[in-house]
Amino acid sequence: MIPTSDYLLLSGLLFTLGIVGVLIRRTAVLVFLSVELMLNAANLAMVAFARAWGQLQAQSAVFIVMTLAAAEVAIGLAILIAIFRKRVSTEVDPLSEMKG
Amino acid sequence: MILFLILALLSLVGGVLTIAASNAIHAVLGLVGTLISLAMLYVTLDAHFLAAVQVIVYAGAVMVLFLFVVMLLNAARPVSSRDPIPYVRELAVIFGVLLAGSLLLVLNGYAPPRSLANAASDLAGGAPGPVGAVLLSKFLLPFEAVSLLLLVAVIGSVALVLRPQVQEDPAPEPAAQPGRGETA
Amino acid sequence: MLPVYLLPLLPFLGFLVLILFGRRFPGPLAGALASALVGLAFVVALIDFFSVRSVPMHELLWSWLPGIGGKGHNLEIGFYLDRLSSLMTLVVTGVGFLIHVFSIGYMEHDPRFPRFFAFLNFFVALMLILVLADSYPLMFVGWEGVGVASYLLIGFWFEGKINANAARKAFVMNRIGDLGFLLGIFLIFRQYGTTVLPSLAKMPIKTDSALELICLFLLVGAIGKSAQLPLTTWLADAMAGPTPVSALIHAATMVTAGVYLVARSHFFFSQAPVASSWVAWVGGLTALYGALSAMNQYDIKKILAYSTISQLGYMFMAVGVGAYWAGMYHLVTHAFFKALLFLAAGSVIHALQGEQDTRKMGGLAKTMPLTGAVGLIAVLAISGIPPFSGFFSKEAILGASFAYSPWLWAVGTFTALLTAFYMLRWYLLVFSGTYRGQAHPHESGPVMAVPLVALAILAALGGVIGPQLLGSNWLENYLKPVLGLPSLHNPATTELSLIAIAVLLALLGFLWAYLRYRSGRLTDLRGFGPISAKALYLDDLYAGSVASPSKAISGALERTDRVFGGGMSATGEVLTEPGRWTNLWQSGFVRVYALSMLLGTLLLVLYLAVRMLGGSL
Amino acid sequence: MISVFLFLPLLGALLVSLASKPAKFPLAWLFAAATLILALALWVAGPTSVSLPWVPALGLTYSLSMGGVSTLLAVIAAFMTLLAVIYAGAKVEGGPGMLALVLAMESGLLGIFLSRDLLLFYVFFEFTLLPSLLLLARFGGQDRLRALIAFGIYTTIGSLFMLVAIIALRSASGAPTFALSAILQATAKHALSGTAQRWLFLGFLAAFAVKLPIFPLHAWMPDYHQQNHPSGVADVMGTLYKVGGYGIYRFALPLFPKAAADFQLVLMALAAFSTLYFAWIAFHQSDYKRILAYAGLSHMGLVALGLFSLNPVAITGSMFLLAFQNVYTGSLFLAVGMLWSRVGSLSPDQGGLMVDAPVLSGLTMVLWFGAIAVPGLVGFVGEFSVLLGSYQVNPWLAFIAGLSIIAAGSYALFAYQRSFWEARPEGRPKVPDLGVLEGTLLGISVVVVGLFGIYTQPALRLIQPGVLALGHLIGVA
Repeated sequence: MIPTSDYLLLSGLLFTLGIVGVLIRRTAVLVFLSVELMLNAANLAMVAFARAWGQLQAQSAVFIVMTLAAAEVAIGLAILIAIFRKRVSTEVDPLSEMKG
Repeated sequence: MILFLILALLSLVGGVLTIAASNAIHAVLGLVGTLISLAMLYVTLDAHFLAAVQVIVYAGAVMVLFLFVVMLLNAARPVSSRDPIPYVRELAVIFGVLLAGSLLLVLNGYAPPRSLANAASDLAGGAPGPVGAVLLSKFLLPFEAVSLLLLVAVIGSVALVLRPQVQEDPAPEPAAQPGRGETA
Repeated sequence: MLPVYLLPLLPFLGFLVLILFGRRFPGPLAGALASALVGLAFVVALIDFFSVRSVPMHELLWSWLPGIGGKGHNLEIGFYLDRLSSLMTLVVTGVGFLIHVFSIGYMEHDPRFPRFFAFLNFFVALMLILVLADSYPLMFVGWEGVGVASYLLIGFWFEGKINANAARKAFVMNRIGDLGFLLGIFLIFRQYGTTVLPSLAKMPIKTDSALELICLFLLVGAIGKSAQLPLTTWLADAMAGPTPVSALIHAATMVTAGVYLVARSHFFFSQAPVASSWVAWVGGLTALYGALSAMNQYDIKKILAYSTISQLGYMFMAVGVGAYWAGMYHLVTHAFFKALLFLAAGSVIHALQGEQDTRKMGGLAKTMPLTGAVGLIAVLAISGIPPFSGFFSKEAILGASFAYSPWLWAVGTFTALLTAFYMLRWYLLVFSGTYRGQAHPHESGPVMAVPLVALAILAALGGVIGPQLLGSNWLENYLKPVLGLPSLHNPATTELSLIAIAVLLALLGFLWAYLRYRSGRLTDLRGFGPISAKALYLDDLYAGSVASPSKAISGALERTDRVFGGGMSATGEVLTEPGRWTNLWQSGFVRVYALSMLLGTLLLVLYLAVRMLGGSL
Repeated sequence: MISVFLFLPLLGALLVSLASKPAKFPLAWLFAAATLILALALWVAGPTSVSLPWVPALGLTYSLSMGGVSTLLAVIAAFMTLLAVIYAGAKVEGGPGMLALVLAMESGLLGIFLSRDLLLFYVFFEFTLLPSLLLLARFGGQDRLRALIAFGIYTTIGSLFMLVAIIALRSASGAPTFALSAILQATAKHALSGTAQRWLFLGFLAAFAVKLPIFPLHAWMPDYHQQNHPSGVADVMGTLYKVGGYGIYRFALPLFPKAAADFQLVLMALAAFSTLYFAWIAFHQSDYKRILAYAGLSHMGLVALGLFSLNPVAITGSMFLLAFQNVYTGSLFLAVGMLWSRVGSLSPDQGGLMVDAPVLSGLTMVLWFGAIAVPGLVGFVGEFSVLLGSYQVNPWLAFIAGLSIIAAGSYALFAYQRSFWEARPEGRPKVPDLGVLEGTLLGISVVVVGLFGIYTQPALRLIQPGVLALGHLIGVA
């Protein structure tokens, strides 16, 4: 039996990779990719806890998170396309009109 | 145990590939690799139904969508050289390493509240039946909400992407207005 | 027995009617109404005067000031008529009535005729409140009220900047005195728990330093109101007001309020020897100062103003030495002849269309015989020539001051000499010699002549009420139950010699003045002249030492306040500086936000790790 | 009934802001009059109070009570607002715009005077700040922004200290709710320790010192009044908003009697100094609004002196002065506004207006005499009692404060003389005298100034019971 802490370690690492990816990448799509990675890291941790607590709620929660992720990706990419049509480039930095 | 290590290694390599690959396609493929290794990990965690869903929904549909968009926006082009904000990349790496280190410290001390032995029996192998039962009993409201969300997502993406055709005005303006400019 | 509150009420009604509906009173009607009301008040005063012989009347109206009415409950507004205040009411209303009638003629072609009489009535009403008040705070209402009335009346012709300044100066200087009076009231309340006069009079007065302080405070108040040293310069400038005003306020009634206050608080002053000596000496010195500055004045009214200051000094001497009845006696006679002098000057000014400089007068006795004659009677009265009223009252004062301290008597008698000199000089400059001015003087009309004659009779026979010679004089016994007997009497022989010396000096003064100004020659007094003309430079001293520095300080305070205000807002700016730093952070780049998110999570987890580490170490 | 009275002006403000331009004035006028009538009815009806739990979790109660000093201040606030509304609506161009804000502010003020719950008081204390800031912002002079910031900062920072003190007070005293009565009972059972009382007292004092205003925290006020709309309407409300004195009387003194006693001498010295200091500066001002501002400051110094002296007569006097100071200072602001509408400038150097406009100059003169405490008018009763009471406590400080009446006499008459007396310079146009409306406005306030100067019974009957109760609390008979 693999101890839950190992799974958590893996999820933590993946999460860190994801977040660093978000910061390093400068094109919107790839930023999205890293966000997906972070999301999956979180799912892994959830499932590991499901096993640790022996209850199925975590797993159904993960299921819902996945559907959520799918919806999010759909919308995200649609926005990207709309922006692309206006700006040609998909870079993240110029998009700063919403400054406080 | 070995299986866990191989899968963990595979997912980490996929992750690094996602964030570091210069070519966008490699990045997406890296992520697909990670996803599949995660699916296998779900199996070791007695979450068979989830593993299946992961593979079908996530690795399959979402990643394909990504590939499609990457192709469409030819995001593979290298980005303009200069990074407008100083030190972001370096800072990000440093913070990443620090975060990883502290997570290691914090998480390896985690002792599960119950022994893992009888976990498999309670989870009933994560089969679709029991998961579905829990989903539709305790998680009924989120379930409905998510379905609504999906509906909204679909309509939203269609509306966003749809190219606006110019329709003529339903009620013609009275001619009396002199010098009205062409409408927006 | 008519209710006492009628006295102040009648003139006050006149004031209200005339100030609100003044325009509806054409021609002299307004003056007639005002004089009628004051006359009515005089009648009421007369009736009450005869009925109050035995028991004083004390009417309470309604509660007014919180907490100081004795034993914790509120002070009631009340009027207290006893022998002393009824005497004063007679003087105020009587002389007031005559002056009202006179000013009908004097002010007849003034555009704001009704307003003048409104203010005059207002003054009489407040003076009566002052006199009839049963408690010090109510007296203070009258006290400042007459200050306001004098402000309004001095500045009646407000177009002139001098008049306006004079009015303001009078008011501010009065206020200085009023502050002293206020502090006196506070100390009285602190020592005796009440400020109601009748109950204070019955209380046992403990003679201690607080009592001395009370009397000194009251003295400061009296000095402010009666223009004694050092607050005396405002009275000379107050001549900027119309002459009837000077006659009524600055001769007969308001300025005597100080004397009345001291007489009224005789139960304090009689127990406070140090303060009384202060009063006596302030009176003496002011008398001297007044006489000296009157000697070389050329403005017809200024001479009379300084002479008023001097005569007031006499009254203060009297009440200072303890002879309160003598003080009141001189107050009454002075009211008669000084009002007469001012009204005579008024009719002269009226005849010469506003000319006030004696250098452009002279020889008016021929063209204005009545005013001339009346003026002569007044001069004889004020100089203390027997059988006129001035002689008797001045004798009473000099006699009492002699018993008190010969030095004081010496100052008083020397001043009597000067008085005789400058009064005869006044008469000669105005009435004898040849006419030096351009206007063509004519005798004033009956409306002005009648009051002149009436006052002349009073000035001449006024002395009858308290002559020293005929044994027990009526006034002293009349006031005895209220004011008590003066402690000191000198034997008859010294009394007679004092009288002889005084009369001799008065005649000497006349001779000196006659020799210098017989033919109407205008010769300045060598050497001493300019000093006297400038009233011993007291005015400039004040201007230099009080007025301009206070303006400068006020300017300096203004600047410090602005700097202080600026300082406060500077601290405001300092606070906003770090604010500007933080908004660099909100630069709008998405990735910067992400970075800060990462930083946040990192700190959290780091904290957990450190705690974990700490725990396990 | 009280809540209706309290929120009536707010309702009015709402409707007026929505109403069409011509309809604004009659509506506002109606509401202001209704509020005044209600105020008078409540005065006649005698003290009433209401107390309902509002947010039980927080211990916040909706408790109001109308009695004693609050009634007096509420009636005067309603009265002055009615005058301001009528003047603004009828005579001031751009006036209708102010009406909504004026009514909102009136509601806030009534809230301050009636609330008996500390947090509720704080809510109203802050709420009233908004309309006055808006009035200043929309109708102010050129550099009103600086005045606005200063006013805003001073008030908010001050009241933040008070908020902290309120919360600390409740926890320290262990009272179940924030209601004043509850806290008083709690502190009655076991009094707070000396140091706690001192700190909490200072907390409250911070807010009230700003609103008093007293020496160190007064810098905002002269600019506030100078930059406000020259018609004086906003200043009338500004004078009403000087609620520091009331706050000390109602909250600070009863809650922290020992601390008040400890700080008595220091605060009295500060108050006496500021009385004289401001009166002296007022002499030097060259703008009527600033003269009135500094005069107001000097009066407030006297109110503070009366309050801090803890002497029953002085406290009665200071409450009397605080209440009626609103009447004559407020009316003077209106009178200055009328002068400005005729002459176009606020500087006193006009010269000879008495000739053309005798009614205006006459009424202004009576108001000025009321302001410099000429006896027989309302100003004197307050000042006399304050000086008398504080003299019993400390003669020297009373003397210093007394000097201010001399300074008051000189600056008031100096300003009055330069504008209404002296000769009218030739070039100046003829100045029209007061209209019927303006005349009645000033006339009514002159009547009040005169009447209550002599017949003080109604006002004293309101103030003295409260002061008696306060006296027992402070242990001074």
